[in-house]
Amino acid sequence: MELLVFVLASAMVLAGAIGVIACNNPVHAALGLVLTLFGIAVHFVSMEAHFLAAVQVIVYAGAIVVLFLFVIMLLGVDRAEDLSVEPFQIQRPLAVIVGVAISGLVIAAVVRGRSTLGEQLESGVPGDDNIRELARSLFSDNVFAFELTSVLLIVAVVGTVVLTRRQRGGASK
Amino acid sequence: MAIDDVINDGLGGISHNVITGRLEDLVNWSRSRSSWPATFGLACCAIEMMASGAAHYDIARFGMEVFRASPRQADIMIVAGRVSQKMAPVLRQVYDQMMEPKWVISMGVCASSGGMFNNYAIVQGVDQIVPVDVYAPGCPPTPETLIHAIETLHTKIEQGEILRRREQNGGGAHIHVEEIPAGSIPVLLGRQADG
Amino acid sequence: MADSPDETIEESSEVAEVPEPEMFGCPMTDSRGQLVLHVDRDRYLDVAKQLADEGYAMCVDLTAVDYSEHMERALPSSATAERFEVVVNLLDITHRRRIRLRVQVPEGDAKVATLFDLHPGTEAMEREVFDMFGIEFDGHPDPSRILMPEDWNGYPLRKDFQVGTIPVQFKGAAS
Amino acid sequence: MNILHRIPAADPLLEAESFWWQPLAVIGLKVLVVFVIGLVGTMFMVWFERKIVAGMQNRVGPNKAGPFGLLQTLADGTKLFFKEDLIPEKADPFVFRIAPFLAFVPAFLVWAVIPLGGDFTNGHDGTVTWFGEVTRVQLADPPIGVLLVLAMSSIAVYGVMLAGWSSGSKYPLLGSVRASAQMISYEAALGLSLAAVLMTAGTLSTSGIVSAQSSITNWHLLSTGIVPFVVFLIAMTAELNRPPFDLVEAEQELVGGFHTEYSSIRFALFFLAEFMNVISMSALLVTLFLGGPQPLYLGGTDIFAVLGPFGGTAWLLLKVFAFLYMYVWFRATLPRLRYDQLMNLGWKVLIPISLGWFILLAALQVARDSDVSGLRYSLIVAGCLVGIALAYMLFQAALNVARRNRDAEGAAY
Amino acid sequence: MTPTTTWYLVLAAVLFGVGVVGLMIRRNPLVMFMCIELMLNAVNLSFVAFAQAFTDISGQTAVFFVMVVAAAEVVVGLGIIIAILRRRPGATIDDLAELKG
Amino acid sequence: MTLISDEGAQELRPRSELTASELLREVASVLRLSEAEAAKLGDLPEDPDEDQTMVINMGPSHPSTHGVLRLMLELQGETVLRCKPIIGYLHTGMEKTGEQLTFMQGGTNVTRMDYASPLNNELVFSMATEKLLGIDGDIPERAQWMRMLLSELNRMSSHLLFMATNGMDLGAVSMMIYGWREREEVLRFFQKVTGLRMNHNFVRPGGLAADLPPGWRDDVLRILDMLPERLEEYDTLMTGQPIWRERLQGVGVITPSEALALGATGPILRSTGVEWDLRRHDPYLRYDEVEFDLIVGSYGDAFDRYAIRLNEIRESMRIVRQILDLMPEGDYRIQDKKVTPPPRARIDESMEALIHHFKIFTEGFKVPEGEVYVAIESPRGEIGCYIASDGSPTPYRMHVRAPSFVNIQCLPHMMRGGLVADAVAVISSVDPVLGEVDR
Repeated sequence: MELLVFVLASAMVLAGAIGVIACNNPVHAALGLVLTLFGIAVHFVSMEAHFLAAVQVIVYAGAIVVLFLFVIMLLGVDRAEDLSVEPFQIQRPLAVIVGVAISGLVIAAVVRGRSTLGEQLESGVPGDDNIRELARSLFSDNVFAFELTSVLLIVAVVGTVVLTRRQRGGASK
Repeated sequence: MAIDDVINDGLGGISHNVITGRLEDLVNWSRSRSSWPATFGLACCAIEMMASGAAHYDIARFGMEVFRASPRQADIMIVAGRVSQKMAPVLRQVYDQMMEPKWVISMGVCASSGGMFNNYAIVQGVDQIVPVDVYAPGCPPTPETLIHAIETLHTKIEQGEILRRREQNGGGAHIHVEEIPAGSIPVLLGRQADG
Repeated sequence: MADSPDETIEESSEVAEVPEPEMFGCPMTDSRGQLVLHVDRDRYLDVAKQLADEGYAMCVDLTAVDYSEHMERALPSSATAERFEVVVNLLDITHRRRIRLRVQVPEGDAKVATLFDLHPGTEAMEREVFDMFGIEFDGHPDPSRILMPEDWNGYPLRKDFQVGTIPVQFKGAAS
Repeated sequence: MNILHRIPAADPLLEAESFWWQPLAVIGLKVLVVFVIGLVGTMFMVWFERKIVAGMQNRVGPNKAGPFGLLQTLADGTKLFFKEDLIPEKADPFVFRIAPFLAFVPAFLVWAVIPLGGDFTNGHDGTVTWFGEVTRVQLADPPIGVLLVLAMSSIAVYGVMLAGWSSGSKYPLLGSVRASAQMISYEAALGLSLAAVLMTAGTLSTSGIVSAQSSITNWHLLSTGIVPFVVFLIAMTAELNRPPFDLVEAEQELVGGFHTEYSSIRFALFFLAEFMNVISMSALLVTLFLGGPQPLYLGGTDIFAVLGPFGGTAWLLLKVFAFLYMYVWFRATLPRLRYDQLMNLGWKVLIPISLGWFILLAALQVARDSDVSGLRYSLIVAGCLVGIALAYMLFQAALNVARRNRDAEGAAY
Repeated sequence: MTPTTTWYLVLAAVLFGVGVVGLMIRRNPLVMFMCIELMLNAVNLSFVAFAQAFTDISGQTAVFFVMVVAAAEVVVGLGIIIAILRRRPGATIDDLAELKG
Repeated sequence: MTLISDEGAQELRPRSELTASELLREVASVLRLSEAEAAKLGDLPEDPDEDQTMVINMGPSHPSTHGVLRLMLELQGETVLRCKPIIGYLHTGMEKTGEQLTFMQGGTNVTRMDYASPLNNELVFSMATEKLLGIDGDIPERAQWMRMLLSELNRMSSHLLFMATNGMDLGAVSMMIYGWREREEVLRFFQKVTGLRMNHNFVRPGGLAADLPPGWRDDVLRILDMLPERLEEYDTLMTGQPIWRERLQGVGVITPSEALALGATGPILRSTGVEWDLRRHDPYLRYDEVEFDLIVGSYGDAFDRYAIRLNEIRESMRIVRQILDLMPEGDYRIQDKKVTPPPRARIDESMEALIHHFKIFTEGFKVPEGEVYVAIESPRGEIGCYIASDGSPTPYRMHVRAPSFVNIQCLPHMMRGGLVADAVAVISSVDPVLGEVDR
């Protein structure tokens, strides 16, 4: 059962990821991203990070990707990008090599060091308690970081508003 | 309403019970009970068409108050009023945008035959452009007349007769309308003796 | 431009004759109690402007008549009967009076100055006249057909345009 | 050994010692029943709306399909099912096909976490015993139940958005941009008013929330001070694209909005999803604020007690029904808001109000938790109110400045 | 056979690699952004896996922060993209050199 | 759903195809401003930003364009930058057909123009014919009062129709039904009097087609008793409703000078504060003998136009009540052998009457040469009829000055800078009837 969930979710994650990098159309790529995000949310659930799973869906799928789609529609850049034309011949094979190399390195490290992880996942803190504990961690140990992120968000919002503000009445500017 | 009526009404036209009834009957029944008209009003008749949706006549009884603005979701096009030469291509386009199965009611004499406007501007009968299933007479037809036309159409739909005939003669969306290139018609050379 | 206001004005039988009527130098007649000003094509805009200053600030109606089958109509002698006539109805809201301008437009050169700059509300009416009679309006900002399809042949309200049934000019609709 | 064991409290069934066919059968049965009831309820809702609107307009409403027109929706559905289906030439075929399901599935999934009944009286935790198994009258009770609903409603945006985009024509695109902007804006107000409930209840699980509302004074409608309820109601109406917020499908403006190009069964799915959402969100509202299946004691007695284990269900239905009627009422009477008014209402009214109220409630909660005396308690309240008032004035001032700037620039038109 | 932490970490590594590849081969700025999201998610996944393995909630806390930062980043990034694409429709990432000022 | 019916130069052209001066000129034409005034707007042509604007078609088959009006809107986001109405989709050639029909038959032609207030159309045509015949002073009293009664009732039914469609366009679906419900009551009375619900051809040169049926007074009283209470309902449902006000107030504003320059009449002109109603300022029939108030707005916005129409229903009811009191006995048509067919009863008795009857309905009556323009106040504004006669039984030229045709020119003005939703409210508040726009 767990195996089944893991395999299915991993398939979702990887299929979505491949979709993101292989789809011509940005909208399809965004849909691929949603698939990946869902797969990861499933993984979160099976690792008992329920709250994070929900937040993953709400924030990532519900807000970030919607924002992506919004921008795509707003700008009308939804025409397909021609993937067959590549200005730098070497770039693509190189990219694949680098990607595989990075993955390989990390995998190797993980496999080598797996003994420290312990083979069996322990049953974590269940249910509501997980959320409570997360909250405690957020609002006690990391409260400064938490406040900083809120400042960051505000700065980001203000910055974006300034960036995208349309200059009306060219005479004054 | 007696309770018997309610019970007997049941599935309306379907005489079989649920188990032995044919699927085709059910489909025809549903098509006749739920035929959504397209919002396509042209002239005077459109006013009467809307009036037939209002409190006194209420075509909602036939499940028809769902006037669909998008032709994709509409089943019946009620051509309500005179069709001008300028409107004709638009009308045909709306018809083409409707999905099969679709039906056309030509409402009023102007739509049916040009009516009293036998002149340059009006298409003499909308059946030159789209295949018409039911003609409603009158100028404009009263809501009662329109409801009668609708009921007539419903009966025809329920019998499946129209669709069968269309299949035979390739009617419906497959009907071909001859295209007359604009500009090739000698319209202004001299005046005919009898106007 | 009315050179001889003294001449008798032919009028239809029932209307009482108005002695030497004239306004801004244009012959003026009375049609069933309504003021009619017969304006020369060249002075048309000018007179309309003067009338607007007089208070006739609103142009209620602008239309035309094709008199090709009724050339012998009653006109003041100073006006030459032409095939087309542009008819403009002006209204003075403050003094509650109306006046009508009739402008003769020859068939060969069916052109009139536009009233658009004076009365923007004539935009659609002038287009309609152009559409129906083929009379062009000089300086009109958007001289295109308004009621008939763009590729229509002929001007329907001309008398030589037959009324009768015409086959559907069906252009086909791309979907 | 089973992953289901690791989803604690999702359903007491899953913690049973012998996990064999009985729990599975009960789960399967529940899924089936909820699905069927959901579908039938939706069909009933469509009929209900058409009949009630007709009644309010002095009309009769559907009465030819089946007794009292009850089968009208069936006829509509069957007809749509057998209608020609078309994917427009300019459409993006893949997305066009998938969009209706993206709208439909989340609408159904919300049902999974709504407590549909059960015994919550006298401090019971809402479990019932069926076929010898202890279970809840609820498909699943994850610890993050309410968040799941939020997640689903944020997924529902995709259906609308992608439908409009993939149709490849202008009106649907306009409709879908409107829809997604609207749904995203109101999500914030929805979440904030929800937070007030969560804070009062102290749990995210829906059954927990219901348990917390043991008597009418504990109903979150009252215990959170009505404001979150009102905000939630408005935000929910907007989220559902129901009148007076039905800009998305404003026929008079955008023909059919995002589903203009849809026909046949795909359109039916959108149609179903809309009504399904109305019912499920009403159920959520009842769960959050009106005690869900909790009975209302009239003169000390629970009038549905005779129904035994289904008494709670009867109460839930009754409460949901009231809201369904309210929605129909809205549709029949209210004119539609304009797009910018809708946005103003969401961003400049609802979000500040729900945020301010949330802060107030939080302060009160803290005060209560730390057992402060009456004087300090009222000082805290006063301080909060002053703070909120100041923030509100600042906000208004900012709005005024913005308006003045806009007026100055507005000459650009 | 049940999945262990290693499995999750391997999956995260692969996902990260895919993100890297995408970032390098795609030229549409929006899609590149998505690839960055992929990489961030890979990291999130490993964080949660570690949190699970060591029964320490700080891993999940970190994920929470990553999400917030990702949201902020997307907002600003998309803002920049909008500003640029408005002036130069159809710009690819190579044209973004104009940011150099 | 995108409409592909190419009308060439009649359409709004995309900015990319226009040079700045062309755009200016086009703006001038579309906005119906003189070019000099348009130049003052200045900023418009400078801001082409082609990729940020989108041209959409509203109509001719669109639920809120009141028939077959087609609007091309250039949008930036949801803001309307430019708008151009394209009409003619209902062009019926009525003016041409009018030249073929005798003066006797003409009524049946003109009545189909403004199908929301057919009796006013017949009335203006009949009055123009009477003026040409020179019998406009001899119309019997009762006929005049009857004409007023019908005209006012028709005004009520037309404004009720407006209430319905206006409500519908703004999303108040029930209002739609309520408006029709009340209108239906008025139509019943018409049906009783004229035999038809619409397109009556009841008002004819020389009088009316028939006398009022027995019991008409009770029927009218029933309507008058029923309506006030229903109008109060409208007030609750719409006038006092905050969303309704939000949607209409300040939308589609037009100033008095603009309205006058564009030739707008009726509720549009009155909404700007200009007192101009032909019933008061150029009285015809017996309007100078009844008391009624002119309803005048002050902001020139859509709400004013709504309120004016609502209150005009009340004023019409007031007029109708006075008509009930003042209605004299007498003949309902002029006894002039030339224009009046003999009564039905005499046809059975007298051969001459039969011949007379036959001739009047086949050949018609000859109308002396001349030309007149007669205008009355229809629910939409000044409806005028210009008839030129060459002395034959058919008009040589029959032209109707349709209020909607002129009023519709205000649309681009009113919509500019508004939202798409406002566009709908604006169209609705102008209340055009496409039958009379396109004729």
